[in-house]
Amino acid sequence: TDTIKVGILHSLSGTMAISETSLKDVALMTIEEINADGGVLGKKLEPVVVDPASNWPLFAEKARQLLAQDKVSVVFGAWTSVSRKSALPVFKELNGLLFYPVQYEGEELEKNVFYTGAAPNQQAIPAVEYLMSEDGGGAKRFVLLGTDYVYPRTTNKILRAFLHSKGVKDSDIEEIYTPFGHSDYQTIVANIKKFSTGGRTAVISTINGDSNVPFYKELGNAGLKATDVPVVAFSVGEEELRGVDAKPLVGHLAAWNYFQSIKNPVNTAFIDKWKAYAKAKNLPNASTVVTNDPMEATYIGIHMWKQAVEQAKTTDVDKVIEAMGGQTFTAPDGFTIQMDATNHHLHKPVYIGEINADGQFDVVWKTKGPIRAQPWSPYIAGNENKQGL
Amino acid sequence: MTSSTLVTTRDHLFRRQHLFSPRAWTGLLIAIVLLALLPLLNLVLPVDHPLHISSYAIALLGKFMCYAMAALALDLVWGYAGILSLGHGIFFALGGYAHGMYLMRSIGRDGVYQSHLPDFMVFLDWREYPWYWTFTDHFAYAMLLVVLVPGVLAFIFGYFAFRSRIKGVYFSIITQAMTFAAMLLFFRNDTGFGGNNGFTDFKRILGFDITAPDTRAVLYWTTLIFLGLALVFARAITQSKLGRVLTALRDSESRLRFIGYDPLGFKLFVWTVSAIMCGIAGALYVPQVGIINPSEMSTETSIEMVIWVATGGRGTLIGPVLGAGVVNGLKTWFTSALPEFWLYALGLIFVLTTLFLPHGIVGLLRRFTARNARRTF
Amino acid sequence: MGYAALLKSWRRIVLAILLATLAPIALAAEPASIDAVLLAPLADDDTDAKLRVISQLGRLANPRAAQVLEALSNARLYATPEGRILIAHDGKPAIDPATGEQLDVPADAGNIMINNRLRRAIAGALAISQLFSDDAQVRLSAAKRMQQSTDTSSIGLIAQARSRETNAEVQSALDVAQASLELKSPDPATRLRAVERLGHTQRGEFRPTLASLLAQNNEGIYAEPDEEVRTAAVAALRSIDRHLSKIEWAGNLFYGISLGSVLLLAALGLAITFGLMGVINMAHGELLMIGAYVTFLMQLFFRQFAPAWVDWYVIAALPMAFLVTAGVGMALERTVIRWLYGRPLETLLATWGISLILMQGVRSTFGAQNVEVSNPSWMSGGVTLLDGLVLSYNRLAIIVFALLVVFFIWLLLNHTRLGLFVRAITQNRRMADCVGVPTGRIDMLAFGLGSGIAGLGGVALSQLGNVGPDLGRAYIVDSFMVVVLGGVGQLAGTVIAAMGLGSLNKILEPWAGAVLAKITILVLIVLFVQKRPQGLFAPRGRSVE
Amino acid sequence: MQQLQAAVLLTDSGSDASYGHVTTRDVDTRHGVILYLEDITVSFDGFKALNKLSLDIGVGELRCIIGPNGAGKTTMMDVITGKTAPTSGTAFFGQNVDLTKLSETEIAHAGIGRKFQRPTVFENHSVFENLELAMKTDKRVKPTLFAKLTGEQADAISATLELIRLTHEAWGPAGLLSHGQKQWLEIGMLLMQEPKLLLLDEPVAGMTDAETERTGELLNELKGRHSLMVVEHDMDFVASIAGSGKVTVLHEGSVLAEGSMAQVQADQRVIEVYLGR
Amino acid sequence: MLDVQAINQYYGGSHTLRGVSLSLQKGDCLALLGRNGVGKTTLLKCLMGVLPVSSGSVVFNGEDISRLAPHQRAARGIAYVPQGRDIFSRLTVEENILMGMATKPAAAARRIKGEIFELFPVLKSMLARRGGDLSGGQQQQLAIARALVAEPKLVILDEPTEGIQPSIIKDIANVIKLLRERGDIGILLCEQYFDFARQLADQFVVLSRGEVVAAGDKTEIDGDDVRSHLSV
Ligand SMILES: Nc1ncnc2c1ncn2[C@@H]1O[C@H](COP(=O)(O)OP(=O)(O)OP(=O)(O)O)[C@@H](O)[C@H]1O
Ligand SMILES: Nc1ncnc2c1ncn2[C@@H]1O[C@H](COP(=O)(O)OP(=O)(O)OP(=O)(O)O)[C@@H](O)[C@H]1O
Ligand SMILES: NC(N)=O
Ligand SMILES: [Mg+2]
Ligand SMILES: [Mg+2]
Repeated sequence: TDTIKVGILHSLSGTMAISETSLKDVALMTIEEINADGGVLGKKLEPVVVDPASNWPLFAEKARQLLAQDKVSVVFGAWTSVSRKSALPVFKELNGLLFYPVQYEGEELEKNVFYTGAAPNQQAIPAVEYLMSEDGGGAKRFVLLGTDYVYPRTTNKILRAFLHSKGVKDSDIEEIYTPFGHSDYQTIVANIKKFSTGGRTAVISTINGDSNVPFYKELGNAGLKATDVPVVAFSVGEEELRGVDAKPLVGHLAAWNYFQSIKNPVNTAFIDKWKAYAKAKNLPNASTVVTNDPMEATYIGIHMWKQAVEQAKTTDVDKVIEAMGGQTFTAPDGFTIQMDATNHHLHKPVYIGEINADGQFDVVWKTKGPIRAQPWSPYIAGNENKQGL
Repeated sequence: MTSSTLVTTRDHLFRRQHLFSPRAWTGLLIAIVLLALLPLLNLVLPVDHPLHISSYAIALLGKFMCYAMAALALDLVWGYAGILSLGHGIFFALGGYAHGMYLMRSIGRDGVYQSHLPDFMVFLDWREYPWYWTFTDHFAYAMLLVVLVPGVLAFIFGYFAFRSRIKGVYFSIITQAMTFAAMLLFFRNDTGFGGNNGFTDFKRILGFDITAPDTRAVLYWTTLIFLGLALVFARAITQSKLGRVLTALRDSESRLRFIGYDPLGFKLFVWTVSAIMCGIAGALYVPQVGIINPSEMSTETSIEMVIWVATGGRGTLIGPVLGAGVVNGLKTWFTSALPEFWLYALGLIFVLTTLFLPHGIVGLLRRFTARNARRTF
Repeated sequence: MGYAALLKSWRRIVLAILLATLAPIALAAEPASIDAVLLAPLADDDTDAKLRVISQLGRLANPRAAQVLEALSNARLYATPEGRILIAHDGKPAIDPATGEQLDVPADAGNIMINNRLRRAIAGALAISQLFSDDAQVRLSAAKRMQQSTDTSSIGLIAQARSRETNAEVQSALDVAQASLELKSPDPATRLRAVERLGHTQRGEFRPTLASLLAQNNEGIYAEPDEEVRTAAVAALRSIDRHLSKIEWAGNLFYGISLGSVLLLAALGLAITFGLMGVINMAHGELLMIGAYVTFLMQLFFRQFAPAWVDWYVIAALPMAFLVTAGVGMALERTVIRWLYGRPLETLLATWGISLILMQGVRSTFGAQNVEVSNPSWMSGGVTLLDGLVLSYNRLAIIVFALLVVFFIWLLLNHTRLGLFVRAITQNRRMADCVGVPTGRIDMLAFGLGSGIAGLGGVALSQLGNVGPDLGRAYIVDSFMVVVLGGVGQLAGTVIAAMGLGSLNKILEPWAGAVLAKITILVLIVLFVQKRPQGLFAPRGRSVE
Repeated sequence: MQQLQAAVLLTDSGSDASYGHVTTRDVDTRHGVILYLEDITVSFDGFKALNKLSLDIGVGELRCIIGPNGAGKTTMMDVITGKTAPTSGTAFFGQNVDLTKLSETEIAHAGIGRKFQRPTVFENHSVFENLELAMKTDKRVKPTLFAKLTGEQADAISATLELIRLTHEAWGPAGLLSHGQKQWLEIGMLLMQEPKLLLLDEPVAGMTDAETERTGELLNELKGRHSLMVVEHDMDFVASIAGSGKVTVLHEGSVLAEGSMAQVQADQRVIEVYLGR
Repeated sequence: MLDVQAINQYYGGSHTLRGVSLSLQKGDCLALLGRNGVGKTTLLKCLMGVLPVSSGSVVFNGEDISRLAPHQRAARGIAYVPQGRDIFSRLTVEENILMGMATKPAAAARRIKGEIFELFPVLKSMLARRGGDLSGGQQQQLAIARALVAEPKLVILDEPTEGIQPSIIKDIANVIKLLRERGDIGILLCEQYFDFARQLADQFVVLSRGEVVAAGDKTEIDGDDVRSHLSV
């Protein structure tokens, strides 16, 4: 054949469509960009888009379809950890290749997966360190608020261990979980308020998807300001903020490896390309499109895969995996970042940003450069010996 | 008594007392044999052979057959006894979870954390299996649970609901409430069933590699056999006098009381049978799909089951089977062929079906084969 | 010239003298304009240096300093690469606070960013000068802000302000502010008085400081050495805790009613389309969603064409949402649902299909992402009751709105023949036709009404949560529960069911958590229906069969 | 008339429970009374549909009940068949079966059958199946599941079909019958149940005069071997079946008059409230 | 005022009405007789528009109404008392009667005129009760009342005496007589109770298996002849 098939496995309907549709679009844009550049190994890339509809078992089924039926060379996709976990066995069984672009909880390392989002030490831990710092407000008490699934649970488990190591007592940590799609945060916000009467408090939010808007609205209306009780979120980016009136949120924080507001030529080009693409494809609300971290991670992932294929001179999965280690790419985040030679994760810089009135982030803290991922968090017992694959 | 009367009576009675007409038997057998041959096309033929069927297609068909069984179960209560359950997903899921527990334990120490516990228990810092996981490492016990858990739940729930004479939408809504509550419960990680993730990443079933093509084929055939049995069993029920009591129940429950039938027992019987059938379908589904999670208990899933039945033809048995196949087939096809527009297509099909096919697909088929069809299924 | 400016106001003189005693640095500064050197650290990255500048600016009794601080907190302060600091104004030229010169912000100037720590410091710094404002309201909020201050050096300023204060409310706020700083006083009697005063406020925000007095270090020595003060602190804490739990109860009640009205608004339309007309309308949620999107469009429209009135877009959205959703509803009724009367279960299938189409339709038009709908300013924030219970305006508005809608429906159903006709039609369509009810038209109107009310519900929901293609799905189950629990076709039942579910949920939630509370509620619904198999307001007797 | 006889003979064989065991206590009718109603009151939100009603019916008696619309006749049947629980009072079937403690199903098992005022048949079932469902047999779940129609039973159904003249409609859905045909089907179903006590609420409403006559004959045949309670407004019909038996007049929930047809018709109060001048 | 020409009606395959014709003058009462299941109700339903006719015409006051919906026929002054009463069972008695006035303007249909309670006094005491809770006879009275409050030009009564106590049957007969005497209304009465019909009707039409087998006015037709058509 004269094309190379590439699978795109993102929910275009259901609750996760909010976050995942733009990843599909970015992937298509990147593929178009690569094709315009002559493709890969002289062949054009042919995207195969499927809709797993925010239904975890469907992720497995669609993954199987992409690999067994459409015979794609690689799949870019999944957002929630649970969807990744459900598709994983299929990738292992059929020896497929998945690029996963979202920050996640770690505790996983699969030969068939490349993780282009952050591991906990590339996002969660630095964010908490910041909150505890003088600049971050010197938080002494922590509300760990999340959606009840594997990513928040595991992340909070790591954070709790981390906080313990910093001398924070269990009585100063409150862990609250709500189901996906939870929309009434009155009681929880009242609880946070009450909890904060016990001392300088910060909220660490791993709320995912739809629940963020009602949470922030409630927070704003209840008068809990960022100067009193700052919230740092790990799943709220520019895309999510498009759906919120950002004014009451000013000062609340998010930690990512990329913000649209980062100023560098690569990023400017990336943003422009995306805006032009949205306009050209007539995407809904094309005039207000934004970029965010998982979009950047998708973009990096596709390019790195292309590089690896060209280096391996084949799309054969094992050879590509082999070639992926050590790939570098000049990313919009301002650094030339590298795929770790052993652990399938990117070395990434960490940024902490405050929400501003435009729904963008002002960077208030950042690492000096990319840091290496620790998929096996040192704060979880028994992980000491696990490192590479 | 005229002789013509006797002839028609006997004629009708004769037809009524046979499980299937000879024609229907033939059709059923041919369908089963054809379906049974498909995995061979996957196993025997080389990948590039034009008749080769991908493992994906086989897995898909296997899944559809499980759905078909669930639809059949739902139709038994809805189509025949008029009990509309908007929460049948719970029985499907419980059957699935019961089998899933066994499959999880068969992973042994091959999980990420190499613990004797499933990974999700490890990240919750659990040291031991909770009591309700006891013995689930025995296949036979797990199979017992597959039948018992949905059965007992249905029995208890049904007993109280039917005893209080809860009917119509009130019943539908409380089934929905029950399933929704169960879904929330199972979504909680603390409940001990893997939360949102549910169970996945199975490795073995009865010692065989669960991903091996021949294991898959065997699972497929098992499902086919169970579906066939379920169809015959459901047919036997609906053809019996009990079947007629059920339809009478659907049409006028109070009248039935006055001629001496106690609706409670009949409803409970068919409701529990349906739940068990649904549970078995769920149990067959899990190893083939490779994951069971609480989304099977979501409102949408249960409503979709109702839609399979309605699309296929409520109150017929082959209808729900066809409905489950056709709706899911279209959904699968649309989600890949028209990933951004499939909801339009599917939605439109539902609307058009109701408007133009009031008796579903079976009604349509009957219109084509009008003459003999009335009593075949 | 600077002194001349000061002379204009005796207040400023007093202040200047005061500042002179408290902040020697301030004296050195030129009061009218600000030394560029002083401002320079703002352009750098060193937060501590910035903090020093802020506190110095706060002590400068200088309008321009206040301007700088305000600009800083509103992200209107720019730094040129040479380190010149400029205050930008929307639409107007920027001002150099050091020189007063007006100029355009150079393209290479960067916005000076601040973080929460700086924000807090700015608020504190601004508060000092605001303590002497002419506006009692400004003084009050400044005094309240001072209550959070930990900077003991401001005690004198507070005392000063207190001595001149005439407004009783501000006086007591200042007393509290003073007390909170006096906790650190070396004099046990002062501390005692401070503890007592803080205890009197019953406000939760003083809990941490009071509690810290009772903390023991490793050797078992209390942070507060004086026994008497500690006893007072214990009493104060107890009083605060009592008050907090009172607030908690009142809060739960309010949250319950508020959740109840949300459920009610979500369910009311369904009470008509399903409750009265018997259509199992699975697209009800999508009608809510359309109402919410109409709100979004109204907001866009106002922002575009009537920015001055933008705060009233919600009001304008109400009739629009009603009309649009009613129109959609009527169109659905005429094309699809009218063929399905008498086959209620088929309506489930068809409306499910419709809901998929509507959802995808919105997704294709507006995108899969949520759209932004902001609360108008009069609906943002809230009123504080009992010194700590915030009733947010949007929720209050929704409670009132829900009651209005109920009243409106009640009027329509009981004071026009529409209600009678609709009920007659659902009970016996054929006979209603025979007595002369134009069933087709009534069906269309009734479905339109139900849909329109769903649209109104959508407007309300848009003020609380997401506006996205999935909005409807989140409410469909709850809506059906409410309608069924209340007794199908019973408006009063619907209202009570919604309020009951809302309140119960919120009473359970604090001790069971959101999920267990919801599970408990669902189980209770199942049990409740055992007792009342036809809902709350079940008609009994022969007529039911 | 010979079909009519056949059906009557059939209902006669009811006592020996030939179709599997039916588990109800035998009704003790040693005192010659099959139904006792004593001081029955039924009140609906304060309105007394029955007001201290007392009435008893002897074994083999055919009792006609008449009375104005709303007198409580149907309500009385509701109480007897367990559809409505009395607010106070006692209802006994024979000496030993307390009807107020039994469910509708149990009462039907005990041997009380009812034809409703408004015909209620299973509309989607064929006429044949309606009769089959009503037929006396073990009606619990398991026996029903494994039930096979015996030749004897089929014949019984056929006989009843002939009797109610619905042989030609036997395999069509009962819902399509005309109003009068449904009335007949109801009667047929009642006969198939072989009850000890038959309650007939307006059996001839909507029947032609000829049909009414036939019904009268049928009831006269049943009289003596079965106990019957018949509610009717058709005075000619009542006269034709009451014969010398008792007629009870209900009014406002209690017995207004009782006696032979002639006595009752002559009663001024009955004329006043019911017959009209 | 009513002219029915050669109506045919089918239920699925079965031919229920076969070329039925009849006509009714203003001020007349026409009795429709026939055994159970011959198609009387079917015919009345066709006239009311509840069932479609497959051929033939129904002309009312010079207008062909055979394609009109029931409510349009009601608006033209036809009222219907169906067999089986068809009370709105969950509406109160009062609301049921008000429904009878559905064709009138809303303002005129707020209150029920007292007259109707003179005929059916029991309804007055039960205004707040749900229609479905009434006894069978009370419901029948309610159904008639509901038709009469519409002040129709043509009233179609399908076995109106069914389940009604003798004294009230007499009253109903009187009302029908009264209406007939007023002369501005047509009455189409379907009745099994032959004596009742004979007492009131000016004309008879006897139906058998969907066909008119005898017709004529009361002077022409012989009671025994009719009876013979009615017996088996
Ligand atoms: N559920 C109820 N609620 C209120 N009133 C009721 C209810 N059921 C019956 N009634 C009233 O009780 C009275 C008795 O009704 P019942 O049906 O027993 O009369 P009946 O003697 O059978 O009359 P008919 O000859 O008209 O059938 C009537 O006035 C009726 O309106
Ligand atoms: N919906 C239907 N479909 C098919 N056949 C029907 C339907 N309704 C009635 N029939 C048949 O049509 C015939 C005429 O019925 P119809 O109700 O008009 O009789 P009728 O003369 O009013 O009888 P009755 O005196 O018993 O009321 C009957 O044989 C009946 O079985
Ligand atoms: N990995 C996440 N965000 O689920
Ligand atoms: Mg009665
Ligand atoms: Mg009739």
